Amino acid sequence: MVQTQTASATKQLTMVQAINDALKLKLEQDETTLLLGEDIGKNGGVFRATGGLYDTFGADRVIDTPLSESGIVGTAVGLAVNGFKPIVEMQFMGFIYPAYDQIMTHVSRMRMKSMGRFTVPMVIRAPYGAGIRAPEVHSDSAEALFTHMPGIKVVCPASPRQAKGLLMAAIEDPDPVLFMEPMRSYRAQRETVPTDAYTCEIGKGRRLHEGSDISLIAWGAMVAIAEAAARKAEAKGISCDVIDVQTLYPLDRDLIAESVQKTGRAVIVHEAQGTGGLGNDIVSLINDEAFLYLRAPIERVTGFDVPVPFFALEDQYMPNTARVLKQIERAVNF
Amino acid sequence: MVQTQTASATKQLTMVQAINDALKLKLEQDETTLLLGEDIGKNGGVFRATGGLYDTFGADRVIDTPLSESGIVGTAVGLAVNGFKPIVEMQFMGFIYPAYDQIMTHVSRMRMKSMGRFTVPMVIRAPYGAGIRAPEVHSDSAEALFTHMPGIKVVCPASPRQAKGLLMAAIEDPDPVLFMEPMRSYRAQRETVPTDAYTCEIGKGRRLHEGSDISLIAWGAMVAIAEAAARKAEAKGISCDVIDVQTLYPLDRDLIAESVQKTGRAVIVHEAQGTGGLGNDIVSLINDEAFLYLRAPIERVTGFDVPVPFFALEDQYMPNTARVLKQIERAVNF
Amino acid sequence: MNNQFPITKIIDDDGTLLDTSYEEQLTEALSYHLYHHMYRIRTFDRKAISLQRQGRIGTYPPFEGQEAAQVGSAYALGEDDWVFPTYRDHGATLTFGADMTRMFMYWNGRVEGCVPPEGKRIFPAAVPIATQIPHAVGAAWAEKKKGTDNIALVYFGDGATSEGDFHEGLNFAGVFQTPTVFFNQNNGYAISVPFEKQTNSATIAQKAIAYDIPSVRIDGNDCFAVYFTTKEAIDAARKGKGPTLIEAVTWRTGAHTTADDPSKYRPEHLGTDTVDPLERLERFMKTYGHWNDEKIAEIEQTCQAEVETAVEQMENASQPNVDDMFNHVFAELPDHLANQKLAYEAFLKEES
Amino acid sequence: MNNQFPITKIIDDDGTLLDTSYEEQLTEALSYHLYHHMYRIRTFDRKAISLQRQGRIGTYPPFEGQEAAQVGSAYALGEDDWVFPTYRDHGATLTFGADMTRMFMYWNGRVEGCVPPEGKRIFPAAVPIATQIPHAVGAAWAEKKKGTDNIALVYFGDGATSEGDFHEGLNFAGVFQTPTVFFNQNNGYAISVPFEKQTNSATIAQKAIAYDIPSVRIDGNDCFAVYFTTKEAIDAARKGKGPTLIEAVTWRTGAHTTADDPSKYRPEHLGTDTVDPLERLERFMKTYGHWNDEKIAEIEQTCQAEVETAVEQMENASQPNVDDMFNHVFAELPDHLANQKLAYEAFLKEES
Ligand SMILES: Cc1ncc(C[n+]2csc(CCOP(=O)(O)OP(=O)(O)O)c2C)c(N)n1
Ligand SMILES: Cc1ncc(C[n+]2csc(CCOP(=O)(O)OP(=O)(O)O)c2C)c(N)n1
Ligand SMILES: [Mg+2]
Ligand SMILES: [Mg+2]
Repeated sequence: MVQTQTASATKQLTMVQAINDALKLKLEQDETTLLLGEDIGKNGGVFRATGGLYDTFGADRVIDTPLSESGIVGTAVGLAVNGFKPIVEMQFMGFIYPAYDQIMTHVSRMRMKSMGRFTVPMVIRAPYGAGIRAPEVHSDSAEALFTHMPGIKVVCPASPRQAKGLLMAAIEDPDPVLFMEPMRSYRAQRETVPTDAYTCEIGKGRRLHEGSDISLIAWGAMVAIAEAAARKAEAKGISCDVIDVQTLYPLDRDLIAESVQKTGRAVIVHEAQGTGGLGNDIVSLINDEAFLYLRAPIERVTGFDVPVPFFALEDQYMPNTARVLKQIERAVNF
Repeated sequence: MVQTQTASATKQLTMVQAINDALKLKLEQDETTLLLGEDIGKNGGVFRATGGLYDTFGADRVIDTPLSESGIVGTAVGLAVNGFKPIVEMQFMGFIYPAYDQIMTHVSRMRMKSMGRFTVPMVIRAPYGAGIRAPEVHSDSAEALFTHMPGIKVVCPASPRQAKGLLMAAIEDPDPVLFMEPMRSYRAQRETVPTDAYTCEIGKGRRLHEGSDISLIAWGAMVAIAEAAARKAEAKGISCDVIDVQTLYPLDRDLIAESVQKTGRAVIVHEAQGTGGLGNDIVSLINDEAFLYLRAPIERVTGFDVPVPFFALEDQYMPNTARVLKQIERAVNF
Repeated sequence: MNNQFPITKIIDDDGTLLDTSYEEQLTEALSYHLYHHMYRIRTFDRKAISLQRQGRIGTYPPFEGQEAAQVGSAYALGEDDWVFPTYRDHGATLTFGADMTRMFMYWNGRVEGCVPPEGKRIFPAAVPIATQIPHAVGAAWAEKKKGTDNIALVYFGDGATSEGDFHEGLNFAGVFQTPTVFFNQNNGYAISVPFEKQTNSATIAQKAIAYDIPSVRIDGNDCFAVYFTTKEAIDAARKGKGPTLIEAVTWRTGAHTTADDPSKYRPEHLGTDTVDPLERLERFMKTYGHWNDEKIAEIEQTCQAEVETAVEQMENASQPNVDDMFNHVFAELPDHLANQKLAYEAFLKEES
Repeated sequence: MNNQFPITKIIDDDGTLLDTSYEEQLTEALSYHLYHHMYRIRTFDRKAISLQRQGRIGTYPPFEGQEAAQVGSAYALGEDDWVFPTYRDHGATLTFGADMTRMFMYWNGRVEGCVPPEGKRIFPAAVPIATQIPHAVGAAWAEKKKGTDNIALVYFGDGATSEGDFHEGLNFAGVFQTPTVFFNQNNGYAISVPFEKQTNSATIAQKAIAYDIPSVRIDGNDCFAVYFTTKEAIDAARKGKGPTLIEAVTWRTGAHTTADDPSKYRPEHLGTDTVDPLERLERFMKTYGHWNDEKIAEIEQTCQAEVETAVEQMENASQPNVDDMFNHVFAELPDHLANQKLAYEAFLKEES
C-alpha cells in the first residue's frame, strides 16, 4: 500500500491547496516570480491561497500591497516589462473594476503598441462567482469583460488538478493571463494532484463525459452543475457530451464544434448574466461551425439579467441542476 | 415655399449640432439638469457638443471638472440621488474605463441595492469609434462592456434626428443611460431636425429599408455602411431589410426577430471586436426567436479580434461596404 | 509631519478632562446620550457576532473598539444630513436612525437591509472600498446647489485612503468647496495590512494638504473629541466654509470579519494599552458625577431588549421574494427581463 | 502652502545667474548641449505642426514653451534609466535617444512610432492620462529588486494629478521606496481647464506630503534649474533614497493639439510675460560669454537638416503592413485570429 501510493507522487488536494501548490512551485523554480496583492502576505490571502508563502519566500517576493487595485496592476506592468513575472491577486473579481483601465489600455495592449518590444507576462488571479454567501459585489462573474479585450488570455479551472496545471501554464505564458478561480469550488472537492510541476495546455478544453444526444458546455463552478445534470439526463436516457471549456479566451473552437457536430444540440451553462455573457460567443461559434448539424436551437442556462443579488437570493440567481436539465429536455424534445 | 418650410419648425443639423440642441433644450426645460465633464465649459467640448452652453447657462450648470473620470461619475451619483440630473461627458469612450468601477458597482446597481429608494437618473455621453484618425485608445467601441451590466441602458444613434430625440429621451429616462455618439458620424451628414423638443423611444430600433432576402443589423456609424452595402446588394438583386438597432440595451427583440423570420438570413455589422461583441447577443437572439426560419448561418462583420490599431491601419480594422457585401452574398448563396 | 497633526483629545484615557474649554458642554445629558448609543451598538455588535457563529446570519464585520468614533460623529449630524457608510459603519448609521431589524437583515444577505427609514438619508453601505467618497461629495454639492445648509458625512477606513476614489473625491470637494465631512476611522489595519504598510505618511490628516482642505487628527476613542470635532466640521460646512477631513485614530478590537483571524497578522501586544471607549466614558462619568447605576442599568436593559426584538423580527421576516431580484433593476421591467421572470416563476411552480 | 514650496530658479528671466552655488557647473559645454537639444526639439515641433496643417501627419500636440522642462530633465538621465512619457513628451524622449523618424511616424498613426531604439528604455507614450505613473513605479521597483542603480523617470501634466493613478502610483512609491522621479510639467492648463480649476491646492509639489515623498517646485523654463534639480533627484534615487516629486512650472505657448483653439479659453494676456526658454538660455549664454554665432548657426543647420531627413524617411517609409495589426496581439497568433488574418488577406487579394 505505502509503496504504490508513492507519497511524493500525488496528493489529495482541494482547489485552493492546488493553487497554493502551483504558486509555491513557481516561486521555487523561477526567481523572477513575485506575488502581489492585498492581504496575501502574513495573512496568506483571505482564502489562504497564498498561505505559508510569505514565511517561505519572504516579504520581497510575497508582497502585501496597499489597498489599490489600479496601483497593483499598474506597478505590476512596470515590474513585468522589466524582467519580473508578477502574479497579482485581486481579492475578489468584483474588485477588479478599479484596475479595468490598466488592464484594458496597458496590460492587454502593451505587446501590440510596442510591436513586441515591451511585454507584460503577468497573471491576474481573481476568485469569482456566487454561492458562498458573501456580501454584495463579492460574487461577480466578469469573464465577458475580459474575453472582449484582445491581448489577454482568460483561464478558468474546474477542478484541483486542472487548477494547478493551468496556473503553472499561465505563469509560464509569455502573455498576460486572467486566471479566474471559482470560489465555490475552492474547497468543494479533493482530487489526486501530482506533487511535481506540470502544466495543462492553455487554449484547450476537456471532454469530461462522452455522449451523443447533446453537448453540455460549461466552465468553473458550473462544470459540476453540468455534470450533475448530465447524470440526471443519462438516467432519462439522454446521452450527454460534457465539455469543460477551461480557457475562455481563446476558445477551443475545435472541441466545441466537433461536439455539437456530433450531437446536434447544445446547452451552455454559465453563471454570469446571459445578456453579454460568453455563452453568446459560443452560440456564435456553433452557428459558424455547426449550423447544418443543429437539430434544435442552442439553449443557454445563465444567471438572470440582474445584478448578482444579495446572498439570500443568490441560489435563485444561479443556474442549478434542475434548470439545466429542463433545457436539456427542451432541446432534445424540440 | 417659405411658408411650407416653416423656418422655426426644422433645421438642417449635423449630429453634433443635434446633440447640442438637445442639451440646450433640456437645460432650458429642466432646472435640475447639469452638464459635467472635461473641457465642456468655455471650450464647449473637444467636439463642440456643448458649444455655447456655458455662456448661456453659466458655470454652475455647465461644469468643467477636474481630469478625473471616476470622480466625475462618482460625484454625479451623489448629485443624481439628491435631485439633480447629471449629464456627464466622457471625452472619448476609451477614457471611460477609469470610471468603470463606479458605473458597474454603483450607477447600474443603486436602484437594485436600495430597492428603488435611491436612483441614479444620469446620462453618460461617450463619443466612440474609429475613423477619424485619432491617437491610440481614442477609437474604442466599448458597448459590450455595458450591455453586460444590468441596470443601465445603452443607446446609440445613427443620425442627427435620432440623436436629438434619443438624447432627450435618455435625459428624461428614470434610469441611467449610456449614450454612445459615433464620432465618425458627428459631421458626416446634415438632416432635417425638428426645432422643438421631441423624444425617440428608448428600447426601439428602426427599419431603414424594407427587404426580403436578408436582414442587415447595425448601429451607430455602421448603419451607413450597412445601408451602402444594401444598395450594392439591391443592385445585384438581393433585397435587404436594414435595421438600425439604436438601443443596444435592452434590445428591440421583436423587430430583429420579425425581420429574420421574414428574411431567413442575417448579417450583423459592428465596429467593436467580434469576440465578446454585441453581435453575439444578436446571434443568440436570432437562435432563440427565429431558429426554424434560418436559411443560412448568421454572418457577422465586425472589427477584428485585435486592439483598435493606430490610425494608419484603422481602415483595415473596421467593417466596410465591401466586407459587408461579401458576407451578404455568402449568406444568400449558402 | 506627525507634529503638524498631533492627536487631539478632550478627555484622557482615565476619563479626566484635558481640554477645559469644553467643560460646560460636557453635560450629564450628553454623557448619557453618548453612553446609551455606544452601549446600544455594542450590544448589537456582540449579538451579531454570536448570530454569525450560530449560522443565523452571514459573515459579519464587527466594529467593537470603534464605538466612540461612530457614535460621536453620527450624533453630531442633523436630521436632513446625508450619511455614506461602509460595511463597518452600521454603528454610526444605527445612531443616526437606521432600523436595527433591517441592519440584521442586511447581514443576513437581505437587500431590504439597505433601505433606510423613509426620509433618512443613509446610503447603502459601500462595499467596494472608497467608492462612496465621491458620492458624498456629489450629494453635498447638490445641497449647496439647492441652497440648503445640509451636509454629507462619509465614513471610510485607513485602507481606503490608498484608492484612487479617495483622491478624486477629496480633489472635487476642494475644487467645488462642497459641504462634505470626510470622517476617517484609522483603526490601524486594512484587514491584515497595518497602516505603516498602507502608506508612507505618518498620518491621514496630512493627506488633506494635497487638496488644501482643512484637516484634524483626533483620538477616535474619546467620544467627546469625536463629537465636538465633527460638530465643528459640520458647522463649518453648513456655513459654506467647505469640506474638512477628520482622522479619528481608533482600534478595531476584534477580527476584520467573522471569517478573519487577526492572530495571523496582528502582534498580541498591540492594542492592549487602548482603553475601551465605553469604559473611558464611564470613568469620566464617574469622576464628574454623571454616573448613576440605576439609570445605566435601565439603559442596558432597554438596549438588550431592543436587540432581542430586532433579532426576532429579522428571523420572523417574510421569506426573501424572488420578484425582488427582478423588480428593482430598472424603473420599468424591460420585456426580456419580464420574460425571464415569468419563465422562472413557472419553473419554480413546476418544481415545487 | 505656497510658501512652503517657492519656485526655485538658477538663472533669472533675463539670463542672470541667481544661485551662484551652481556657477562652476554652468559650463559652456553644458549650455551648448542644452541649447542644441532645445533647438532641435523645437525644430521638430514646429515642423510637426506644419506637417499637420498640410495633412501629412495626424493631430499633433505641440510642446513649444516646455523645451527647458523636457530637455533639462531628460538630459539628466543615465543610459540605462527608464522613461515613461506622455503624448506631449517627445521632446524629452528625443533628447533621451528616441528616433526622430519614428517620432514622426507615431504622429502619422504608425505603431512603429512606439518602438524605441534597441536597448533604449522608453515606454510607448501613455495616452490615458496618468496611467503611466504606476508603470514607472513598477519599473523602478524592478531595478531596486535587481540591485542596480538605474531609476525610472515619469512625465505627467498638471491635469494628470487629478486622476486616481497619480495617487496610487505615488503611494506605492512612498511605501516601497522605489527609485522613481515624478516629473510634473505644470503648464497651467489641461486642455482648457486652468490649474486653479483642476485642484484647490496652490502647488503640485505639496501633494507629495500625502505620501511623505520629498518634493520641490522649480522654474520649468530655466533649463539649468530643471537639469540640476532632476539630476539631484535621480542621484538620490540611485543611492537608495527613494522617490522625488518635481513640479516644473512652465507654459504651453501654443494649442493643446493642432485640433485645439486656446483663444476659446485662455485669456490673451496670460503667458505674455513668460520668457521663452531658448531665449532665456541665449541671454545667459550671451551674458556669460558662451554664445558664439557660428557655433549656434551650425547647431541650427544640423537640426534643420536632421528634421528634414526624418520627415523624408517618414514619408518614404514602407506602407503600413496589415499583418502588423494581427501579429503583435499575442506572442503566438491564436487560431481564430490566424483565421481572421488569412480570410482578410484573401479578401484583400480578391478586392484588388
Ligand atoms: C475595491 C475593494 N478592494 C478590496 C476589497 C476587500 N476588502 C474589504 S475590507 C478591506 C480592508 C479595508 O480596510 P479599511 O479601509 O482600513 O477599513 P476597515 O475594514 O479597517 O474598517 C478590503 C481589502 C473591497 N471591499 N473593495
Ligand atoms: C483618462 C483620460 N481622460 C481624458 C483624456 C483626454 N485628454 C487628453 S490630454 C488631456 C489634458 C491633459 O492635461 P495635462 O495632464 O495638464 O497635460 P498637458 O496636456 O497639459 O501636457 C485630456 C483631458 C485622456 N487622454 N485620458
Ligand atoms: Mg482600517
Ligand atoms: Mg497641463
